[in-house]
Amino acid sequence: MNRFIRNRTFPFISPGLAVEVEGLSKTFDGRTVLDSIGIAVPRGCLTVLIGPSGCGKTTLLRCLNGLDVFDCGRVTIAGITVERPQLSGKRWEQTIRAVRRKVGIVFQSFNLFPHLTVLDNLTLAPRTVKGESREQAETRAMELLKLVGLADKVGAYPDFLSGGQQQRVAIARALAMEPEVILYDEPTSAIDEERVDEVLDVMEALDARDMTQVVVTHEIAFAREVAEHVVFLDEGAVVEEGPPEQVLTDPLHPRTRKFLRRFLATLHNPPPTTAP
Amino acid sequence: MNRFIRNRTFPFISPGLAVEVEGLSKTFDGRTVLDSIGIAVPRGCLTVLIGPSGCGKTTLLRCLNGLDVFDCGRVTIAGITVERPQLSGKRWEQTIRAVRRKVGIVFQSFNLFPHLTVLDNLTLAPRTVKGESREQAETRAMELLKLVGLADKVGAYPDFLSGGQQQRVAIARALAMEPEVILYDEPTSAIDEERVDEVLDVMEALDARDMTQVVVTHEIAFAREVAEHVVFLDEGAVVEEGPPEQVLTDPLHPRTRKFLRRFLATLHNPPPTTAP
Amino acid sequence: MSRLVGGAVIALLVLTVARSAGADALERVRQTGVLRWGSDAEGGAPYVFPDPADPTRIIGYELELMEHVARELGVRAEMVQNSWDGLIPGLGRHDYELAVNGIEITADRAAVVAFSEPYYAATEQLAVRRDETALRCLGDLGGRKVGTLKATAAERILRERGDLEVVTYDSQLSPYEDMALGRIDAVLMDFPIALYYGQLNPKVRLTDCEVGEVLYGMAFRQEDEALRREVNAALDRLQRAGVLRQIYEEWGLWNDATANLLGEPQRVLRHASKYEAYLRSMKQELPLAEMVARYGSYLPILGRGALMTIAISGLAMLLAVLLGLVLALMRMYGPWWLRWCAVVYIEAIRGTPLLIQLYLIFYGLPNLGIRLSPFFAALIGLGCNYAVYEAENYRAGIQSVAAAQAEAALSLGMSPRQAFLHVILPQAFRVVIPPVTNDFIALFKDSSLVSVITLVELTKAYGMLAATYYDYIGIGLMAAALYFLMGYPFSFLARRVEKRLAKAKR
Amino acid sequence: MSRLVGGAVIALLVLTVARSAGADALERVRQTGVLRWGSDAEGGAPYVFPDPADPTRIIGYELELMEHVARELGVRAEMVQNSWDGLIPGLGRHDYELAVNGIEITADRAAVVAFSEPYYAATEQLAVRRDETALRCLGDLGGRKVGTLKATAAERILRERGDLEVVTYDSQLSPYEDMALGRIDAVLMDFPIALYYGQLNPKVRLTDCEVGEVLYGMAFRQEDEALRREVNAALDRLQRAGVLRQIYEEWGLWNDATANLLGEPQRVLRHASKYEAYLRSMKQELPLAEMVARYGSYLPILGRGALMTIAISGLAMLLAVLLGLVLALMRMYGPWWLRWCAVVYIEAIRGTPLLIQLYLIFYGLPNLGIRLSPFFAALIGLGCNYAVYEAENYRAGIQSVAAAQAEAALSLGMSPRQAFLHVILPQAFRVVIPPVTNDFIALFKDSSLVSVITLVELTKAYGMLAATYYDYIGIGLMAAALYFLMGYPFSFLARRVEKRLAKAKR
Ligand SMILES: Nc1ncnc2c1ncn2[C@@H]1O[C@H](COP(=O)(O)OP(=O)(O)OP(=O)(O)O)[C@@H](O)[C@H]1O
Ligand SMILES: Nc1ncnc2c1ncn2[C@@H]1O[C@H](COP(=O)(O)OP(=O)(O)OP(=O)(O)O)[C@@H](O)[C@H]1O
Ligand SMILES: [Mg+2]
Ligand SMILES: [Mg+2]
Repeated sequence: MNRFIRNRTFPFISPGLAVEVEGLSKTFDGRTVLDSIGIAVPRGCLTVLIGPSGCGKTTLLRCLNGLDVFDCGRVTIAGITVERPQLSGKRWEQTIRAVRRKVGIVFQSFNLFPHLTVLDNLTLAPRTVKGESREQAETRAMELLKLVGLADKVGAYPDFLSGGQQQRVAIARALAMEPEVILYDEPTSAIDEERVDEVLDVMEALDARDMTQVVVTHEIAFAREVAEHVVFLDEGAVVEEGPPEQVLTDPLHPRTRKFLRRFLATLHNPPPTTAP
Repeated sequence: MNRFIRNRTFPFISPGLAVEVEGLSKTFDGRTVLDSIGIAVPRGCLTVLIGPSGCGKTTLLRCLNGLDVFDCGRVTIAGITVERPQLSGKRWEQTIRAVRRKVGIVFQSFNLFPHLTVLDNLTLAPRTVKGESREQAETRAMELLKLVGLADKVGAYPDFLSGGQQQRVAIARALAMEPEVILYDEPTSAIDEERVDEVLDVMEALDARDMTQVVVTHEIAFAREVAEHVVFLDEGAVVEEGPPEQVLTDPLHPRTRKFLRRFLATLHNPPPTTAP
Repeated sequence: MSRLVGGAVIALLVLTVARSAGADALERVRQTGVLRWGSDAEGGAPYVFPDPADPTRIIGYELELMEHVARELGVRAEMVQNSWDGLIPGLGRHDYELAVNGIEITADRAAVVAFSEPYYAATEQLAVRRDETALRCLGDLGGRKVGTLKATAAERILRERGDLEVVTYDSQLSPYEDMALGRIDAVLMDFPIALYYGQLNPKVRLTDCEVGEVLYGMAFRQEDEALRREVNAALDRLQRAGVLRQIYEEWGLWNDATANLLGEPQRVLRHASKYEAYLRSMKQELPLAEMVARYGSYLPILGRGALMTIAISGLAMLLAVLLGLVLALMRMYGPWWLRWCAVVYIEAIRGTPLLIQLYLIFYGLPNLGIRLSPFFAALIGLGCNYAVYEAENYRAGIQSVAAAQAEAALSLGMSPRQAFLHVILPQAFRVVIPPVTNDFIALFKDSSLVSVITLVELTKAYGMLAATYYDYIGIGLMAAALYFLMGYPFSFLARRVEKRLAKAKR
Repeated sequence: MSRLVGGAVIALLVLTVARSAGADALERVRQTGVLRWGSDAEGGAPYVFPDPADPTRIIGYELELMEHVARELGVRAEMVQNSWDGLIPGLGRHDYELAVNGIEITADRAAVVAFSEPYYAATEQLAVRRDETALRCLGDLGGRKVGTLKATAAERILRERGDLEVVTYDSQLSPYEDMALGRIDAVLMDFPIALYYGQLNPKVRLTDCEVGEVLYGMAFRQEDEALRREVNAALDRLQRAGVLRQIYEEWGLWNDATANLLGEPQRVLRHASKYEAYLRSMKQELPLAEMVARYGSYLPILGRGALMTIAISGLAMLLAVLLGLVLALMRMYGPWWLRWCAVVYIEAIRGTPLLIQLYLIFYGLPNLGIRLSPFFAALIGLGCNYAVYEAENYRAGIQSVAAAQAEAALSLGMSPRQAFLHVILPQAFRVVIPPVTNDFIALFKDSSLVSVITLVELTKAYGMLAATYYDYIGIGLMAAALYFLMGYPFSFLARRVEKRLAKAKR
């Protein structure tokens, strides 16, 4: 029951890949965290990354927009190719900056700007980076805030928002830059059942507009709903990938099975229910 | 399939209440956030708080251990009664301090001590507050870290941990003080399917030891598994409470129904599955 | 260390004065049509001083004298204020062409500068208490205490006679007051001072005992032969035209010594109109109302001084803030060599005292051909010095902002510059307010040092007024109040801003 | 402002000296068995100075003299070092019972202190260049330049004769060097100085022209009649026993003036052993090796000075850090009145210059019966001053730590104190390192001010040595190096610590 199937503009005939990762490796002081990862995300497709805690999901996202610098491998994202170690120094900086203008990210820990109101959090980047006028930026900001159900918090400071409210502001802030690709790290970690719908609506809308989205999540149910493509990472390596109905409901790889054990269990003997 | 039913020492015959909240109200600069809340949590019982984002869950927890000062009402927790506005100033401080020694909390945003290693994060409080010896504190710390599967991160600094790792450290830190009551704010927000088991195991173990636990979560599936008692908050007021199988599977109150809509849906027409 | 070095530096600088060459002064005066002469209005009456009747006006017999001299040369006279000790070094900076302020012609001064013909001769005048009718002259003072100014001819004269106790003072007023209070028995001072400061005190009697004699001369750079000759000629003409005599008479300064000097009859022709005006405006016991009014009349001068202090402190702080920011950035994000430069600059500046830096900039740089106006010298001296402290403060503040903030900004496509400007800096700002406030207030304090380089800021203005009205306490309090009024709003403002910014914090 | 106030304060303090009462000094000396006398080893040879042969030893004819005097009184002599200008104020502080350092008996000094009978008479000795065989005495110097020390009898004498140019100096050495270089033509100085500083210079010839005469006396507090009488008696006995004569002869100081003063034959009996020893150790042109060795021999003294600087700066910083912390806490968490106190203290201290604060503590407090040892006075002065700046720095650092951290700590049951100690402070620490480093280095610099209150720290030690060997550059560089060696490790350490703490940051 993937709400996206309905309006899926079949990704595999859509013009080429939005994100292509080849042999990407990353070590933190000696410890290998990502081990020659290879991923291909078609344009306009919503891909979900799942995997055990500490397997490298966040690091992978951070590598995609250059917050972490991977050691070697090639990443092509939003039409720009970053190849390491060839690319480095000034040239790397410039390239990565171009990438960041087209790739948005929603952090697991939100990282809102505490000294700015919600509204300014959303308008700062469009105005400084894109040189938009205040009006322009603010109107879009307001739309986005409505979209995530926070129209009433425009003037509030992040410190005074609840967890879920902060997370939604973070999502809106990323969208405000109208990126081609957007990376979410646990976008629903603080968002409740009800609100999740709103987030889903947002993703759906973006998907309809052919935006490429990469979502890291640990909520399989959620994954199952949004994913058009699922990648399962473990210990920094891709273990299995494919369409959700396959990877999530009957995975081939034993490691994946083990990881999904509980979810599959609920799936195959649903809880007792009293009729509605 | 609530794993706790099995070993549930029936809470309602267990000796009295561990947490009792009466007419608790809290306003933030004029806006009422909690509106004469009344809750009773039997000793040794695991209670789950659910409710839409911004409904006051976190604030309620913060009121229970005095991080936020509620305006009026009475809270009896771990045998200590805090009545506002009667209690205030120095006396309030002393009382609340006694409360805090018996009540642990796991923050939605972890709030680990960035200048201390994981191990020191766990041992600081026991050593300073309880005056435990280094050995004593460290042995327990190691046990707890094993429990949450982070034995290998003892020496790491929080900044270098993944989201899930940080969250598990936060849980361990709270447990290190061996509280009578423990409050979790979204304890699984960053923890994946697999690890959730470990967290469940922890809660189970504690429950077995008759520890009183209050869990704020937005993951209904999770709630359903752990809850012995469920409270549904909306707009700062208790809408409905009762045993999970009742509140979560066929709630009486329309607002609850609406909130649980999606969950109930999944529940009543489970996703298509291919046989294992 | 510092102080010794300081001494060395200053000595050196003063020595260089004589050497430092310059275009012919006379030429310059002719071209510019202005004769700039240095003097210190803190020196007091009757030389050059704020008019007691209207302290915003500077008057004095030497002022009139110089105006006539200038007219003789066919140019306009322009007085340049400088601290008395700085008058001769100031010549070396070519801030003015000559220094005129009751400067005694002495051998050791003549070693460094060239003097005009003496334009006035003063005897040393003995003053005693009214009641001491017995005391006529030094001879009657055996074993008594006699006061005078430090390092003057009078002091030397008194010391020669071993038979009396000499007590020396820094200000013209105090000796007369101490005498009135009976602490000392007599005061020996240059005639003009005795007349203008002694006479005023009802308890004081000027005896007609005159001893010794000093000659006042105008000090020129030794190389400025031509100009000196011209001025001497002018003085000569003025004397023959009787102008000198008129001036001295109107100021009540005509005395035998000067008469002999100028070779004129001793008897006085005119009555001392200006001296009497001075006495009137000083003598009168003021009713409270007018007393207040008088204090009011100080405000313009003190105010102007305060403005100078504010202007310098403010601009210097601005410079410090900006330069400090640059230094901090160099030190934090620059390549190794920039970082290295920053560290060296920081260590060097914070290792040497401000006063030395000021002297070097003001008296030292001219030898390298860099002649900064006093204002800029002060500005740069204070600014560059404080920049160092700001730099370190900022570094602290910036480092206190979580790295995640920068990441968030960058990942929105901002350039490092934008991220710094819009995200890091505003958050660091809050952290650095207290230390920066520290420094700004310290700067207000230190800015009083700039009076050594000819600027009249609040402290100097206070000194000038106090010397005119002998009112160190009253005017002192006013000055203190002004300092407070300058500094406090700032710390107040700082507190307010802190509060405002705190609004964003839970 | 500050500077004027400063003048006032110091004047006031010096005046109070005479008044400040005290137990009978003689009694105290008898009880303690110690006769403390004040002197300045920077004054130079032959009075009291570091032995050129072994600069760690202080020697001088006045030192020997005082040892004999003490023996006569049946007690032990103990020299107390103080800056020359501070010698007389120091009496008022009862730091020592008398001051002995070639102090001329003059009327104005006699106004504040009581002098012993003169113990030595010096004539003013004229020195000229060897080649100037024509110059015999002042008479031959018409119009020439003659150098001497500022504010001495010699200067007065020279000024009396209008016929020559007087050039005054601050150090005993420079006039002779300037003469050797031809900048001046003759030098007139007290005989001992001429002998010890003039004689050394091969280009200099001491004429046998002696003019004027000054008497050296020991300065006592005016109330210490008894002690003074005793000392006079002792001097008398020593003179009759021929001890004075012996001392003066050994030091080569025996002269007619003193002979007459003591009423003894003028011819010299002994040969000037000590003077010659002095000449030997000064004259010899050293080969490099020994030159190095000599510089090495300065190290102990400079080293001791440096240790003092370190001790004071270190302890003062400690005080500042702790007191600052208290102030910061008062200001941030205290009830309104505590907060208010803190703010007032902060505003007051950072509003007034350190020097004044030192003078007040050292010379002012005794009038209130609080007599701090120089070391403690310095410590408290510096510490309390810098505490203010630390306080504001800490406030900044503490506020930069997120509130959530405190919450986390409290919710673990920690007391506010514990939370602050174990969670807030360590994180604030990292932020405040740079500004605190700023201050510690500034403090090293400012600590040289404490030499005004009798402490011999590095700067003072440098001054003493430089005055003995006339080597301002070489020794100056050594001192500078030492300052660097003191300051740099600290900023280095600071950088290291910063790095270490940064490890915890992503
Ligand atoms: N310090 C504060 N000042 C003002 N308003 C606050 C403050 N903290 C929370 N609020 C507001 O109070 C309401 C309840 O906040 P709370 O954090 O308790 O919600 P919550 O139930 O935890 O939501 P979530 O599930 O998203 O965490 C929110 O609307 C929030 O904006
Ligand atoms: N800056 C760093 N330095 C060193 N090790 C790091 C750093 N960041 C992450 N790691 C380690 O790299 C591994 C992967 O971290 P990452 O945050 O990518 O995991 P994750 O998949 O996001 O886990 P979670 O789902 O819990 O967020 C973890 O073991 C973590 O401890
Ligand atoms: Mg992660
Ligand atoms: Mg919450």
